[in-house]
Amino acid sequence: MFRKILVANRGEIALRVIWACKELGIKSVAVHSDIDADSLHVRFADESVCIGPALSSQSYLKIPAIIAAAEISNADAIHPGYGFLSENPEFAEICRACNITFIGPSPEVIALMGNKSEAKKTMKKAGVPVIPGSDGPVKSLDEAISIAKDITFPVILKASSGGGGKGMRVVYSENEMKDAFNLARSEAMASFNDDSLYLEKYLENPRHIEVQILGDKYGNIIHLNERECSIQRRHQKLIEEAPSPALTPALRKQICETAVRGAKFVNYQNAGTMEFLYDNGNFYFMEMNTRIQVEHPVTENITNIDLLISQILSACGDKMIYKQKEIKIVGHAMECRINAEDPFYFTPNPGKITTFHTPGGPGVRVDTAAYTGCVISPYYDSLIAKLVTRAPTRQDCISRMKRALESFIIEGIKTNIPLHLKILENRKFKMGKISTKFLEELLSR
Amino acid sequence: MFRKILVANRGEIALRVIWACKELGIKSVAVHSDIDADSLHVRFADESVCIGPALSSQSYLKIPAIIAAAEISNADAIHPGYGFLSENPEFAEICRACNITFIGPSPEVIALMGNKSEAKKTMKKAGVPVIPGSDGPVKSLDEAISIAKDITFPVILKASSGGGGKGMRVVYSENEMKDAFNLARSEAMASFNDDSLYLEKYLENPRHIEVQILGDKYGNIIHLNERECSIQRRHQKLIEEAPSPALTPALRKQICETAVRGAKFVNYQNAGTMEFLYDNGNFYFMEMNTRIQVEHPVTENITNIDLLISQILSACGDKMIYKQKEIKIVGHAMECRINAEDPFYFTPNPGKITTFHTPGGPGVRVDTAAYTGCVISPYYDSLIAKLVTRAPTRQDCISRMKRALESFIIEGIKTNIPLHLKILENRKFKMGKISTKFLEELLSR
Amino acid sequence: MVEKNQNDKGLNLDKIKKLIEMLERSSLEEIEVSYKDIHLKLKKPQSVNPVIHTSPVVPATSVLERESVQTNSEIAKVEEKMTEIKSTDFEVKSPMVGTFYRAPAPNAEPFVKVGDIVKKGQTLCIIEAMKLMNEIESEVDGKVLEIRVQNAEPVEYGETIMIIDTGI
Amino acid sequence: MVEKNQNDKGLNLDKIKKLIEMLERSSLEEIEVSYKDIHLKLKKPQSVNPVIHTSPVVPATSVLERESVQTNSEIAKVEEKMTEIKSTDFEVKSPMVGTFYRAPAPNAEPFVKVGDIVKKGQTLCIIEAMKLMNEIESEVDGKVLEIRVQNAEPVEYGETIMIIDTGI
Repeated sequence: MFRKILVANRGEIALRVIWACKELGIKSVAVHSDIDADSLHVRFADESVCIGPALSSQSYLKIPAIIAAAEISNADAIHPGYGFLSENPEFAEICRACNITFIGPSPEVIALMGNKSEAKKTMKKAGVPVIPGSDGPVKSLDEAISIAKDITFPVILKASSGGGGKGMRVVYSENEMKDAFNLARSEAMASFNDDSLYLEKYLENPRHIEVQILGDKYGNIIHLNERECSIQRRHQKLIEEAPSPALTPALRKQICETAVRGAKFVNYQNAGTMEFLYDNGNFYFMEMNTRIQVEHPVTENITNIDLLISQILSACGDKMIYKQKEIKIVGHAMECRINAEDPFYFTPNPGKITTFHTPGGPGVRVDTAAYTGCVISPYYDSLIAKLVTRAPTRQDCISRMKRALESFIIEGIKTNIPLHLKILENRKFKMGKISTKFLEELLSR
Repeated sequence: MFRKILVANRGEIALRVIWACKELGIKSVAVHSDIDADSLHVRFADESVCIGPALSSQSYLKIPAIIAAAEISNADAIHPGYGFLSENPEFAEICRACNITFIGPSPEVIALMGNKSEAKKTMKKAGVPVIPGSDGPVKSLDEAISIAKDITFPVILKASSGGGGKGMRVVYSENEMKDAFNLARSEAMASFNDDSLYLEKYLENPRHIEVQILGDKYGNIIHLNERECSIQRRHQKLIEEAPSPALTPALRKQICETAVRGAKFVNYQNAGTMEFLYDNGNFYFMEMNTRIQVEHPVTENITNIDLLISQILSACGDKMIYKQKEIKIVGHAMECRINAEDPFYFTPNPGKITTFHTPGGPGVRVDTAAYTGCVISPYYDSLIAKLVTRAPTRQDCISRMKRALESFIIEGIKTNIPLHLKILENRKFKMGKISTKFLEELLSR
Repeated sequence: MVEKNQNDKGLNLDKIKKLIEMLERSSLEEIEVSYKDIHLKLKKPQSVNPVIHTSPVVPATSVLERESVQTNSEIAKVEEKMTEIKSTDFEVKSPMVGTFYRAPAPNAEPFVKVGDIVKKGQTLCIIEAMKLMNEIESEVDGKVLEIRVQNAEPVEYGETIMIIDTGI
Repeated sequence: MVEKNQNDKGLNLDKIKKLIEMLERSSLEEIEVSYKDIHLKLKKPQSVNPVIHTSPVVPATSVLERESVQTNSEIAKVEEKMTEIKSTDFEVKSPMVGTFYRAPAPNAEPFVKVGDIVKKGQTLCIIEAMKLMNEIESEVDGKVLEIRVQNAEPVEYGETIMIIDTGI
């Protein structure tokens, strides 16, 4: 077992890792930027190291600072959380070179799955359905037009190294292709320093369904069922739930087993997520996230399996203790991401939280690093809390989420709680008739 | 379904009832004393009525004030919570006369089970094992001595109308009986205005095991398994857990089925708890609580059944939706009662809470009405929060509780968190080797 | 709270240093802070300037901010009114929860009207609770200045139902 | 530096020393700190000589009592030092996390010692991070007044490693 784990992250996920360490009896080391000195992850970790100034590039993203912090504190493992360095193969590689266990898959798998067009190719080989489209990057505008005609419009252009919606363009006809291609290419270049694009069939009303994967170092890979994350805005998820209201048991089995097949093909280790677009009984591999996800509590709630503890044990070399057939879904779970932002204009709203009262009672979980008096800094992501509910049915779960949102008091800054309440009261949402377009449509009304 | 429920209580249980109302879409009315005007139950209820001054006897215990509040707010039901008027048969009777549904069993059952010696007699008739002792009140010192000799010393004297340890005396020999009898009698008179005492065999190392009962209006009664509440001080429970580490599946079945038999005998309706003393494979009925208990979340956690919602639906006349054989225990749950008191001297420590940060993360539930800036008043009970954890095993549940206690920040007042941590780290506790004497022994060391 | 195993980020030396700087720059005389089991008091030499008190170091934010905002405007309202009202005004507060009635029967004359002169012990109104009619008597001599509650409306414990001017 | 867990959270000698420095440098009159069962009060008289009280409040058997007894002599030393310090002191802060080295090699002479005169651009120490030796150069001209970190000890970003008097 590890003696000491350095948590290379901040905010709620850093706390989440610290809880897991405490429950396993492992010491934890928090790293922090100077403005995060009063953060809860610093307070609750056994040790802490200030690694740089507020700017992420000078602190949470600075590999030498984090490795040095691990060295001076004698940490034998690093948990990267999500975001920051969590999917950086170079970081995982350096950890390995420094004899520090990176809690996640191997650098090779991170690199392979981190390149979206390569990942797609690989999954195709593994027999995982992918969206019809270019086989890897499209070399020219002409090639883009020819493939688009082949798979029929609309199509979507995406940056090979992309994420977060940057470098994406939906193209409905041949006429639009030229402008879209050039725009997407320059966005990709500006954002990722890589202008290569790929192209695929654009689904009009897809659902975002993802499968949680868990693997050990001995080739044992299981899935912990799916999550549906269709409620999103510009590819930023807002509400996630499990199980997906769209899937029949047969489809669930099919999509989850397909995900396991894909993960086995790349000899996946540790926790990861296979993201699919689902439309009308068909599902297509989109990408794989080679890390813990923000929405992992949803899966923890329906399976009663602690994913962070599983990650640590797996990285430590423990053999998988779960058998696929023993994984049971209990009830329904849902997560609302509470962001410090204007609920309808989405402008970030950093500032000091003057009152912070979290909801309690049955079936309510809150993952947060915020507290009364803390300052939400403009330097980092606007997620301030994850509110997660569980209940026997989806309907009960929504009622519980509603009352929890209504009794979550955050004063001093604006949050998106009013937006969540609006979504929860929507008739289509209540019926489970959602797609990745849901929020856009709700907001345009 | 009820349109509006008046919550005749304060603190965390009032909030708990309000959560259930919200999830069922029922309006709620909070009642409060003047010093509770800023309480969360007042804030989160749909309506509120100030019913009197701080003193409970002039507010939360004042029946006319509560009935008047229900009348002016047009509430069609009253939930009494625990404590205050929850086990007052007169109050339940007046509710009925005023055509307001009392959410609980009938006044007759409350009266019958509220008298401890009558309850014991009745349960004996129902075939529920009771502790050997007097058949009802003992009339004289001589009778007390004669019965004590018969069932062998040590014996315990208890007030017939008693509770909370008042009017109780353990007697180890005939010589001690006279003083003990007189003292217990005057204590009983002073505390309950009723000096009748009963007597029973005193168990040296008993465990407190209780069974959660749920009944509808049509004679359907099920149990939701047991809770063990052996960690107590002067009959005040401190830590409760489920399932009990003492019971084998066969014993669990036996004790739970016996409890159901007892409840059926008195035609019990709504939620209630049969309390037993358990010693070495034998269990004896102690008393029945005809209301929701403080520790109900422990049962909610292992069964995934919402007891407050069940209470409301049952009072409303809904038929039981659960079948006994479908009730499954999932994992292990534990509750620590966080009190505003000195952790080792147990002196109440009311005052202003300057910082209140509740723990979160997987498997952690907090039921509380406290918040940063609130004032814990000396007028009421010192319970400020219930911290409840769930995990796959008892060991994991303890680890989780420990990290949750360590990350529960309450400043401005003293709490018993250090005592909880001390208990959790005790070797005997970890092994489940506990009895109602555990805490006394731990503290005397 | 429990001594946690983690490093205490409470009142470390850096913070004390900053507090000293703050005190020096301010016109205050003294800073006193309690944090968990730490108590810190910083004091400047006696000065001639008037003593200024700023009590809560930690912002005493109430969960009920919205309500306190309302309260402020309510206070403003009350204050405005108060300027008209003399210190001799007596607030009749409801001694119980119930329904307020101005008259003994639906068609009867009200017990009192605004402008009436009332004597101590005179019935002002009835509050019904649990079918019981409770007559509320005046505790003072004076003139009825205001009746705050409408007939047949509910009243809470402690709610002001009338104002009587005792300064006439 | 990595925060050590447990046990060193009390009011140890170093902390008392630093508190005294702070009081000395400030215009304040008094500092009072309570931590667990230790109560410390530092007070400047109207005159020149500081009067220092260090006394454990509750159990006289406290482990820290012995330390506070020793404190007086330590304080005397500190006082001497403190009188020399001017507002022209420059704090050298670590620009990175790593391990602090005073010399270029284990047996070499340290780059600087207390009392040395340094020039802007002169190497003061090395901070090692990921096997890289980063030379830290002085940003000012001055005299080395204090070296806060022991050789081969870890330092955090922003931690003060030396104090240079630029007022010479």
